[in-house]
Amino acid sequence: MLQPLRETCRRLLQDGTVQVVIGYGQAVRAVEPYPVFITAPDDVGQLVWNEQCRTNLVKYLLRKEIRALGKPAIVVKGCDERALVVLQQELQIDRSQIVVIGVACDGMDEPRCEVCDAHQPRFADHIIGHATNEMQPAERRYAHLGEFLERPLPDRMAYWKAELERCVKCYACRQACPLCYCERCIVEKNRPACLDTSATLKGNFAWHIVRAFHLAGRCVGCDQCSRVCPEGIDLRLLNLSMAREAEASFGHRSGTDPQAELVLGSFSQQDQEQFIR
Amino acid sequence: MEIGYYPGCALHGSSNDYEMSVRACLAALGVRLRELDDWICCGATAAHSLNRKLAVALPARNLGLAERDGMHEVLAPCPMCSMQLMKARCLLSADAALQDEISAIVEVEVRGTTRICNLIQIFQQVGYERIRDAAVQRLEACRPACYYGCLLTRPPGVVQFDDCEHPTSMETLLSELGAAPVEWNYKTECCGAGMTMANEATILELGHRILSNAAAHGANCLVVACPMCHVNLDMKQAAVNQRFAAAHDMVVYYLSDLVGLALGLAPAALGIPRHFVVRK
Amino acid sequence: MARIGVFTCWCGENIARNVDVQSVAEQAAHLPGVRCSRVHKYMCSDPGQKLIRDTIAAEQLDGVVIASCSPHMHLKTFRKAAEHTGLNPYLVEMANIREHCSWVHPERARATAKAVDLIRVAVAKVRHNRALEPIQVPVTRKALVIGGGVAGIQAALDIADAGVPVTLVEREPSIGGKMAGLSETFPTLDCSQCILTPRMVEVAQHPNITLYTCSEVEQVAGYVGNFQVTIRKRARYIDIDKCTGCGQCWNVCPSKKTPSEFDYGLGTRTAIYAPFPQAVPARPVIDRDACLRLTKGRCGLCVKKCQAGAIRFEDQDELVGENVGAIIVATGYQLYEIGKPGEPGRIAGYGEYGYGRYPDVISSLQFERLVSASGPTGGEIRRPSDGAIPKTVVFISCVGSRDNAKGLSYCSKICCMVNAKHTMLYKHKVHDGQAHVFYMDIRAGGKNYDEFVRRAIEQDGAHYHRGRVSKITQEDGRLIVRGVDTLAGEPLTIAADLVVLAAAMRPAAGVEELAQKVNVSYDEFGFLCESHPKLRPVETNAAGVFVCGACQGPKDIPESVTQASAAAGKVLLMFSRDRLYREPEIAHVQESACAGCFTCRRGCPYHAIDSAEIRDRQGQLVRRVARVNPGLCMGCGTCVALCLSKSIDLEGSSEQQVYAMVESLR
Amino acid sequence: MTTPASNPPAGEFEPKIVAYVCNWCTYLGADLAGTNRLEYPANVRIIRLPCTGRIDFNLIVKAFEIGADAVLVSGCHPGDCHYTSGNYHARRRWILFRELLATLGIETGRVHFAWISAAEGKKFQQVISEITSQTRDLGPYRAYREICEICEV
Repeated sequence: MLQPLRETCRRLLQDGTVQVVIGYGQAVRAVEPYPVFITAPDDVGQLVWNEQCRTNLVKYLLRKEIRALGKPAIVVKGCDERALVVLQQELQIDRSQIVVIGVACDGMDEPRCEVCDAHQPRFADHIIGHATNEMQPAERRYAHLGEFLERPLPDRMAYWKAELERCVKCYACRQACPLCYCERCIVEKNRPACLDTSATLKGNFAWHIVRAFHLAGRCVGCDQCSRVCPEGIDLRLLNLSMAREAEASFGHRSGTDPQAELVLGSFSQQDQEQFIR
Repeated sequence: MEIGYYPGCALHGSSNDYEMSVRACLAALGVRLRELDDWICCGATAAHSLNRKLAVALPARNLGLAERDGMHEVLAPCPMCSMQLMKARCLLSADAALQDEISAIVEVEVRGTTRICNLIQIFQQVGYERIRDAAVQRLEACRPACYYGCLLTRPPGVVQFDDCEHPTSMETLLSELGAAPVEWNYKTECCGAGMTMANEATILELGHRILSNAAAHGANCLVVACPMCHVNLDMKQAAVNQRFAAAHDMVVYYLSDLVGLALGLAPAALGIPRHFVVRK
Repeated sequence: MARIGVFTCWCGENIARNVDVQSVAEQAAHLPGVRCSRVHKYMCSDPGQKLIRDTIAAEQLDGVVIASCSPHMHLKTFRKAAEHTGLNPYLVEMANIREHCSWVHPERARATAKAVDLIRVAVAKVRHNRALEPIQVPVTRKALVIGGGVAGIQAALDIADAGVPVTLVEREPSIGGKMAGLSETFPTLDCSQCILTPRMVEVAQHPNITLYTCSEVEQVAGYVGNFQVTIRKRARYIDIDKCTGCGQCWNVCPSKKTPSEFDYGLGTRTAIYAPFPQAVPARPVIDRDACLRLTKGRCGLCVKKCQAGAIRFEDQDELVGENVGAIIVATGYQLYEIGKPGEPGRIAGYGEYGYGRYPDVISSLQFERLVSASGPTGGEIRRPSDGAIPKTVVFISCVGSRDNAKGLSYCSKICCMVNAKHTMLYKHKVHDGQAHVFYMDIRAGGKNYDEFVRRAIEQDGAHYHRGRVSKITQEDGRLIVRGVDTLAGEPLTIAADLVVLAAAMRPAAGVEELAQKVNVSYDEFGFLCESHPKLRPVETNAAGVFVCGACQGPKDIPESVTQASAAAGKVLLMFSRDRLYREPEIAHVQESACAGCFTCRRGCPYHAIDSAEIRDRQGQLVRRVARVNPGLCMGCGTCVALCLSKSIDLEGSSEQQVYAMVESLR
Repeated sequence: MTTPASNPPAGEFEPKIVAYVCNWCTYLGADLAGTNRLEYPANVRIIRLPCTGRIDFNLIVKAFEIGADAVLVSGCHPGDCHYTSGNYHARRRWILFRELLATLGIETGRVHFAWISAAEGKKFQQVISEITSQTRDLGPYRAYREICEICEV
């Protein structure tokens, strides 16, 4: 798998199709792979591919300093790829100006990988290796949330109080999220400071509600936020709850269909709910 | 496909030729009829002229039985039955209080969830194309006047079937089978129905009009989907002739007869020989 | 903002009864930012308003809160009052302590406490109000009228006569619409064409009117005052400038079998034809489906005959662009298609009347052609089947109208008068004939209308039967009409020679598509929605788009004409100034923060958000951001809620204001 | 200095209810309730916005932050929106947001949604009365107060 990957990247750099390749590098097995930005064909040797390549690199496409390097090629897994679809729908990237190298993935031994139905990339320009995508029933995909919701309401509140008590407002969850691309994040907006940015329980609830809902119908479940949280807060739960509702109520799975309309920003007169008097 | 079946009194009595015909014809189309266990009279014309609650309770019990046996849909070939059942269903499904009250009365849980359909609707479910393809014999030379009578399409709000004043579903089916239905004037007029016993003079006159108009428009047979209509137009045809010194010789088929014939069934299997007016 | 004046109103007893106005005023005086707090028995009265004006001046207030009734009642009043003193009207807010407080909370203590809160909220808001100036939009002083029936003609002429250029677009080859096909009109029985034709000619000759026939509106871009309209001119195959309308061509045309649209199929026409003698423009058109040359490549007799050389088989559709400031939609109506199923379940029914099966069952518009001197029978009433003169004619009202079971719940309004007219016209031509009318109710509201109906009954002896017809059958050449006379209380059967069905009025075909192009909403029946049924009857929710005539609802000629003039008036009013002034409480984008996801654009109901390009000094495109079109934004704020970075905000309900209001309730 | 907002008469618990309503339907519905003198509990504080489409999810959170015991969001019935479709966007937002609240263990029984037209003064009265009594039964929203208090020390 690694050789064809390196070869493809070398070719792309050599014939000038792209100026930079965004991929995974790794010095020693002990440390997680980190993003490398290859600009010279001879450096493709730095690229690695193994079951530790969990990080979703898509975020780096949006970085100004990376953009400055010229037309990019990016290495993605079938799951990461979905973020590209959303960015495309939200006009943040020009797909024609990006070469996507999809690598078949058999899982990165993460919980989400067990219910993954995107082992094989679908929208990539070059696909390395082969894996099969088997259908995953919704209840399996949202099982983690399902279990959590079996707890009674007060317990859930207690759980989140305990979890968010620990949040230190480092915003790593935001920095790592491939879909957090605002020029100026809402928490940096003052006059009015519409939400409390203090690193207090109140401020933490405010932030995590906003973060989760800003991803409603958008989050592609790459779990980058949970992965980078220094306090190990299970943000995945919140993302799942939005994803599940979007799928249940609007038949929408973000990042699976480039033609689909955004959940928020569109509507149907047939939208169903039970709670409005 | 399998479907619930409510024969109603007529089909187990005077009009068992209709039941023969329906069973034979549907069997040939692969429709299995599951007869409602322990069914009772639908109330017909009598109940609702006596007591409103009774008029709901009688058909409601049958609906309850159907629900108990998990039938989603029940065929009632007699339009009077299907209409009474549909009416009860409408009233019940719209009124939870009534559901409880009636359930208590008939001692069967009834919510009005089972769908009721008439004979033509079954054919529509099977699909006119499928019937045409299954047919082995074109009904050439058959120029039927399709007679719906008063109940098949009425009251429109309840039965919600076809255009209540100008239905065409029988014509469409029969033309598919090669027949040439005639355009005539009396398809939804009343034949006198229950007056047969009470007031013969009336039904003879009504019958005479219907038969004459069908003939005048070039029909060589009548097609009905109702036991009462059949009685008044077939059994009473001789009396009509006598009363009006007419010479009607109009064979009156059940819709299932003609479909059955097209499917290659023997007239006997469809009970056709039991009719009074028989083509020599 | 810290010099706020609070003005609490007693509203006589209305507020004072349940709210301790004095104590409210005292508490209000201590609210942050409040400079002074005043009370008055009737704040909206002249002395009340004077108190406000004087205090504003004396205390140099830079914000005002009126605690009285609903802003829907008096906000405008008080903002005007403030304006008189030079205080920007948008610095005035109201606290609704009457409808929302004193009138619904009889407990004085609670009501008083709530009143203070409501004022607290209003004060918190007004502290963040900004002085706003009305938005000015340049206006293209040119109007587009869609539909050349009597309504469209009236609207176009009114506007044109005021010296404003008008473009009139008509789908058919001639203007005139349904009215051109009518014989006489109620309640005066004056000949329809005699009154309409001169108006049509006026349109053709008017220097301010550009007329496009055989044309439809393809696309509408832009916004109030500045619409860019694309019009599709369908190929006419005739050079109407060269053509003299001599008629040689249609006299020689061999293809004569096409049913005439103008006669509703009662007569036929040639492939090259003028729809009717008085057509405007008085020029023929070639029916591309009927013409032997265009279909089979043969023939061409018309070309040989035409001295003017006006025939152009090579003619193509062409698109023309027009810039206009206002649009009037006057697309009119069509008849309910009797017996023919339309939308499943709803617009279907009356198969039992045999329309389309029995040639002598016709619609009321067809009857108009039978009576019209220019009609297929030259004005003699002869029935379609055998040309015999019908001695008994039955007219049936409400075919499709007022009947949920068979279609439309509404009343088509004109049919009662049309029937009465028809019975008269019939009687005047067939003296020994007998007219019957089946009706539900006679609705003859209008000047001289009821008198007219009485005349039909009393002088011309029409038999009116209150009841419905159940069925029409045909027996030996006659139509057997079976119905009921509910007044006599008995069934009624009439053997008729001709039956005329007064079918319901429905909006013209294709009106939905057009409505979507101009962003006007329409009801379940397809009639276009006015902005307010009473107070804004010809305006729509799309600024700069107006409606008149039967496209807005069933109407007779006088009403359509009235509405048309009203719409024209509105347009001229709009054009009376060279700029439009619109409410400034609209959205605006903070472009530096906008990430350009354009979710706001997807959500905007008014297509008011454009994409703007941010370029650096070298003119290099840096990125695209959202920009609000002040001419279109109606200020709903949907975009604000959709914007993740809150880079778009709404004047009058800004994030700052809203959060301040909530916070004040802490 | 002024008393804090909605000072409850001492004694029994007086719920604080914040209502975000649209200007064209529910606000006018409330006006109508007034014109018809339809009494309802004085606990509700209406905040007028142009359209339900404008009502940001964060406002619901904000209401709890300032100590509301219940929140009402109300606007035009589907199809009646003064701005043609603002309420449809709002409906979607609420369908999703309600789910998030539930996952976070926030008492959805304190977040109410209603369609109240300008003609439904009666409905406004009923809705407010219901919400108020329901909230009385639920008692003060301590859970969220605790979240907020911690930072106010």
